[in-house]
Amino acid sequence: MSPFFIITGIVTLLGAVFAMSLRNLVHCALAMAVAFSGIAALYLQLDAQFVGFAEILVYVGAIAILIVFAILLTRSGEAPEKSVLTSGWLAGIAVSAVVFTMLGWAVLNSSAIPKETPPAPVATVKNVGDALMTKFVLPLEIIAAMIGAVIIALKEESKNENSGRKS
Amino acid sequence: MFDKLDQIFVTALHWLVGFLPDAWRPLASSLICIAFILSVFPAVFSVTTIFERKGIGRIQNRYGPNRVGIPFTKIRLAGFGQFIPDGVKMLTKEDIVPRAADKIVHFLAPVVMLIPVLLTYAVLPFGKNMTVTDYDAGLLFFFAVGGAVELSVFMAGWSSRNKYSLLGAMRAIAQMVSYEIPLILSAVTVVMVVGSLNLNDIIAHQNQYTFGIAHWHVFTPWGLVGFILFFIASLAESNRTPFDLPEAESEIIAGYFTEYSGFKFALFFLGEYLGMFAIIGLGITLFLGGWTSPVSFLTWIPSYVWFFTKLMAIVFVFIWIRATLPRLRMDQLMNFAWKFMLPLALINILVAGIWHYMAADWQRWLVCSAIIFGAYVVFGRGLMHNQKLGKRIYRYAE
Amino acid sequence: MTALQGCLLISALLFAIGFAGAVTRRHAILVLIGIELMLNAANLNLIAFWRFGPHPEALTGFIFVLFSMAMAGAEAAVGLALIIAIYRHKKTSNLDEVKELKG
Amino acid sequence: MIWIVKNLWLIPALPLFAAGIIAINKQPARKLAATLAIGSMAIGFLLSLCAFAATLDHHGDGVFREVFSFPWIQFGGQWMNLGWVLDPLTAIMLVMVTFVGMLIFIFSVGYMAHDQNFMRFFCFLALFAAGMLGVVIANNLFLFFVSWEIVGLTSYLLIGFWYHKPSAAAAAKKAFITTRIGDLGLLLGMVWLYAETDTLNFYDGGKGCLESGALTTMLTHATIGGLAVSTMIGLLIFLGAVGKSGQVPLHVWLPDAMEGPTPVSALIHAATMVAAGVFLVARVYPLMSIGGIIGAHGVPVTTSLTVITWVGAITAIFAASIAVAQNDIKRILAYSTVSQLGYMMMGLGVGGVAVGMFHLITHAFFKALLFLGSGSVIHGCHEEQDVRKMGGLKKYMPVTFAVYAVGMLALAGFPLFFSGFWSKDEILHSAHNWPVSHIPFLLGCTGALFTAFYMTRQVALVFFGNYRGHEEKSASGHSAHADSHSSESSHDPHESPAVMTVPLIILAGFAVLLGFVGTPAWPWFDGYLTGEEFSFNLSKLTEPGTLGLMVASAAIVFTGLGLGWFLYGKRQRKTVAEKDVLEAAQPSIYKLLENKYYVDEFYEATVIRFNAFAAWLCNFADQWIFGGAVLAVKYITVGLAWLYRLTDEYFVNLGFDTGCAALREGGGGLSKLHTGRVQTYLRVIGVALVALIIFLIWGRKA
Repeated sequence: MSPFFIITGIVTLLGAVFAMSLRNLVHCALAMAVAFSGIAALYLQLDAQFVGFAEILVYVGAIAILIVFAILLTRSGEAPEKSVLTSGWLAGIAVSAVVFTMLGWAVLNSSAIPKETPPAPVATVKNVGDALMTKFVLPLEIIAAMIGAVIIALKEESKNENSGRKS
Repeated sequence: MFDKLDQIFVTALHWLVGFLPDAWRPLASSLICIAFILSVFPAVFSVTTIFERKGIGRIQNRYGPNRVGIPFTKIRLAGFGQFIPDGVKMLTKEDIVPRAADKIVHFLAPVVMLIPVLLTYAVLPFGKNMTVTDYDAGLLFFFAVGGAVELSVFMAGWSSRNKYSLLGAMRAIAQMVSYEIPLILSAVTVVMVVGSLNLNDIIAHQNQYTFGIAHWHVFTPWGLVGFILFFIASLAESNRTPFDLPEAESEIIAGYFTEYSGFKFALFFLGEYLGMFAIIGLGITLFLGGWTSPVSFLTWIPSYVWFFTKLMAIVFVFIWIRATLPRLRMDQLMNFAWKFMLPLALINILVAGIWHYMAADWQRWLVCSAIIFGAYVVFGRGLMHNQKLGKRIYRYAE
Repeated sequence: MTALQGCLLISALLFAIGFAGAVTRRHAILVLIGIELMLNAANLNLIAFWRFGPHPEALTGFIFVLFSMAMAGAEAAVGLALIIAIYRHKKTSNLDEVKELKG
Repeated sequence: MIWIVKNLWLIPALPLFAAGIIAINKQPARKLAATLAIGSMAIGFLLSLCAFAATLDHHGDGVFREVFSFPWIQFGGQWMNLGWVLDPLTAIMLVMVTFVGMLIFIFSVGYMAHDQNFMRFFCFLALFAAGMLGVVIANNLFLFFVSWEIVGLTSYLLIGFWYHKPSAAAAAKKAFITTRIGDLGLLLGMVWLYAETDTLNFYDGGKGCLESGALTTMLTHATIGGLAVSTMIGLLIFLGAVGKSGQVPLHVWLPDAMEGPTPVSALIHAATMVAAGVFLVARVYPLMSIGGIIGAHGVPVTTSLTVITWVGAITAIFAASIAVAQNDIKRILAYSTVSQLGYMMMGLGVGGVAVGMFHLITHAFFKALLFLGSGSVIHGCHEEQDVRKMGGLKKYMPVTFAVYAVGMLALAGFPLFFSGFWSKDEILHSAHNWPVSHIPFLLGCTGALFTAFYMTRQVALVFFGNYRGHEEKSASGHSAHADSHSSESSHDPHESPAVMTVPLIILAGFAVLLGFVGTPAWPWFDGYLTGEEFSFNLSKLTEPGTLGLMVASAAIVFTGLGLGWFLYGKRQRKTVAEKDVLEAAQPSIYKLLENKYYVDEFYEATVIRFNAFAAWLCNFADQWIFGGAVLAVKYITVGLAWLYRLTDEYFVNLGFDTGCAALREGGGGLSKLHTGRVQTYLRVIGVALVALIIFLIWGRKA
């Protein structure tokens, strides 16, 4: 449990809490970006270099921007009206609390957790590439097909938007 | 002798670090490298601002700044002292924050701008084994961190609660996002041929000489196209002239940093230029052989010298382009990216693939160049046919 | 409290926070952010177990996270498109009001 | 193959053809029917004479035998060949049947003159003649059986001719059924024979069933009781003969058959039909005698022949004793016929074919003569049949008396001049030499004594003394056609017309002449039938064996005649109701004899009762057991159907409906869950996650 690890942990958790609790949506988005970069730092500490950089590229680079765009497009940049929570918010928090206690209890005293930390695995880009291309080639192609499908769907989406505006 | 010269900085570093106990060595060495970067590149920044203003002046048939000299003396250093008063001006100007602005985000924007840009320098190889951190997935790190810049642009644009700045920010983000893809794809061609994301491997791949000429990627058909795409994309990434719509003075004043003044503006300005230098540095390492010399008999010149000369050469080209090319409209800009750059980049990947698998002889050259020429003509015609470009007609205000 | 347990705890907490946000907040985009957080918590878990698990060289967890990120990207894009479409149609993105399938 | 053998089938065909035409004819053409019937018989007689002549001039060794057969039907792979044979046995029977038949036809023209159903009578007679002739010429047991059945049918029709009389109908049925029982034995024998030898032809060029090849195979096959198959088949066939010729167990129908008109009784129950049984045994004699050990006089002795002899002897003595105590003129003659048939069977059993056949031929003539004589007596006495109401007819019917006396003496066996003596003597002679036992010989002698006695009793009662018919004229008169007959003014008996008396005279002549054919001195008949050489040799008569026997039988006959004359001739019976002499002497024995040893009653008690019981049992079973089963099935199905409806109604439908209703409510409840608010879904997922975690951990712990 190196100090650096704790710091990044705290940073991500704070980012997450703020992302969920701030009133202004843009602030939430930025807090989320902070949380994601914190998680990327955690990845780097867990010697998953490629995933860390990918995390930054995908989440902080693309999804944050996407969400911010969405916020602007739905004109909810300004401070919202009086209450920010839905009607049944208390039950929601209760359930999440229960979920956390369950997971925490499971993590803390489950016997299956190995005590010693194994040596840092070598996850160079080459053997990630090899793994991708040999063992995991099928999922790779499926994901590519999936993203293609999304793009095709979005294209129709935009067409609807145009039609939406016209009508 | 020349090797020692070449490794002078590295030896200096090791020498300095030697004083410290082992536990602290890595920290110390990284701090020293950071210091080195923070000192060298702002210096280069200030010099380029002057080059730029003098260059544009010269191109526009006028002198650039030549008044600033050593105070209380007549020597006017031909304008090269101009960056000092500019800097002082920036620092002393009053920092105005609009009332309606979102204080925190407004303040954070320049910071968030600078952090990723500086982080990108961690990966660039300035000279032989002179890279701050040699990541295995260096290129990915570079693009990952580079991608974060758009977030700051947005923060700036949005936080200043100014329609123009918001509009400018949106345009900037759109442009950066749409040009990021050709940028990455052209880089991907290099990765495909070299087979590794590590920048030093890429340079090592280019560090061979036949008949005296280096194996730079730019001398291969796909390499040339890749470099050109990369060059254009980097222009767009750093919001430089043909694509400098966001902060076009004549359009929407200063784009996303209209509401910034004083030191924040200076930071934005510095961030922009540092971003430009980083992108050019990457371009050099990918296509122009990084710190390797173009010809075999000049290898005695130190590696960092090569790196910085190439850097300044391309900066000069940027300045040149800024002075000559007109600004593109937003839809032309977007069309150019999606309809021309992206397809050509994909074709380039295909060519790189063919290049990689064909035997190294003249047929390979013929096939690849034929494909690329064909693609260029097709896409070019695709772009041209709806522009009814007639003969240029000059219209003067009556 | 080993490092692995630390990571798992962090991811559990992240998950809980994401879930709480997704469930309590009124605004649709925020629900989406909550979901993204939950996804990231899961990825963190995966990488933790990959790092401390028995066969790290198999890279399964590692690559699984890559695919999950790709999926997350696609999912976010579709989710936001939906939210925007709903907003255009119903002029509100408040989940409480978006209840009927009608219209 | 002489022409006569090929055209032998014409002899039975002509009467059959005549019967056909008479039957088809609608209007009653009496003259046409009579001429047709008699004509066909006459031509048949001529053809028979030609056949007889053909067999006579045969000068090869052994017996003349010509066979003609034609393929008739095919079943399976084999062809059944029917056909006829001409050999001395057939020739003699052909001549006898056609000649006697012709005479009886002529007689019946007069006798049936007053009957309306004249046509029908002659049609049946012609049909009977065809059947009888078919039996005689048949070379195939199957053809033999077919004609045998036709004969049985016609005897039923003729006995029941006056079917409006219930007693006649019952007698006809009785005759038909008892002969049928016998025929069953014949049928089984035939089938078994066919199974054994694969052919039913008697003589078929070596392959026939009566020829040596088939006979030896049958002899070798042993049946259950260790008896050879040939004996068993022989006995079964003999059962048929017993039925038809009225031997002891199945003789009950013959006396009752007297219900039919007298020419019928004469033709069928005296001469021909009853003789058919004997002829059958003679025909299959080789089958009977195979494997037997040759006795002293070259006569084989086998089990079947011994059985025949014993049955014959018993029937002879049995029937003779009953005849003594009968009062109906025709019934006395009927029992006499049964007794004489017994003699024939015994003759066949002990003496072989020639002895049996010689007695058959002679008996046919004088028995026909006696029956026709009684017919003219009845005709004369206005249908009166009871001897106690007759008497002193000598004066009224002198011709009938003379002829009848000749017949009576022939039957009784008056020595030297009458045929009966010679044929009976032959039988007694053979019986005497029979190695097995002497009892049949003794039975034969007592039978002869009784025969002589009851014949003299009858003649005395009928022809001598005074006419007792006037006293009860008014009482009796039960015969149907009496009214048409009353036109005769004087009620005295009258002589029959010439058409009836001429055949009687002819028959009387033959009754006398025929005897000389088979005397020991000149055994032509024996030689003719067996094919052995013989010569005229008077010294044979005086041989010690035969002479002694002849003297003994003559003595027996004289005692019988004297006894009969002593009891009935000298002291004439005065009144009808007077008790009979014997009855006075021995009432119990007389009663027993008069009631025919109560055989009918015995049958009545056993067979009929058993039949009735069996019928009742079947009826009961059918009604209760099978009927019950059907009823049970009915109720079961009805119950099941009801059960199905019940289950379908309450379990299947009801269950299904309640199931659907529950499903609908459940669906409703679940649908409330879908509020449309995304967050609630998320909450539910959260709860599910918790549950899953608990389950996994708790599961892991367990």
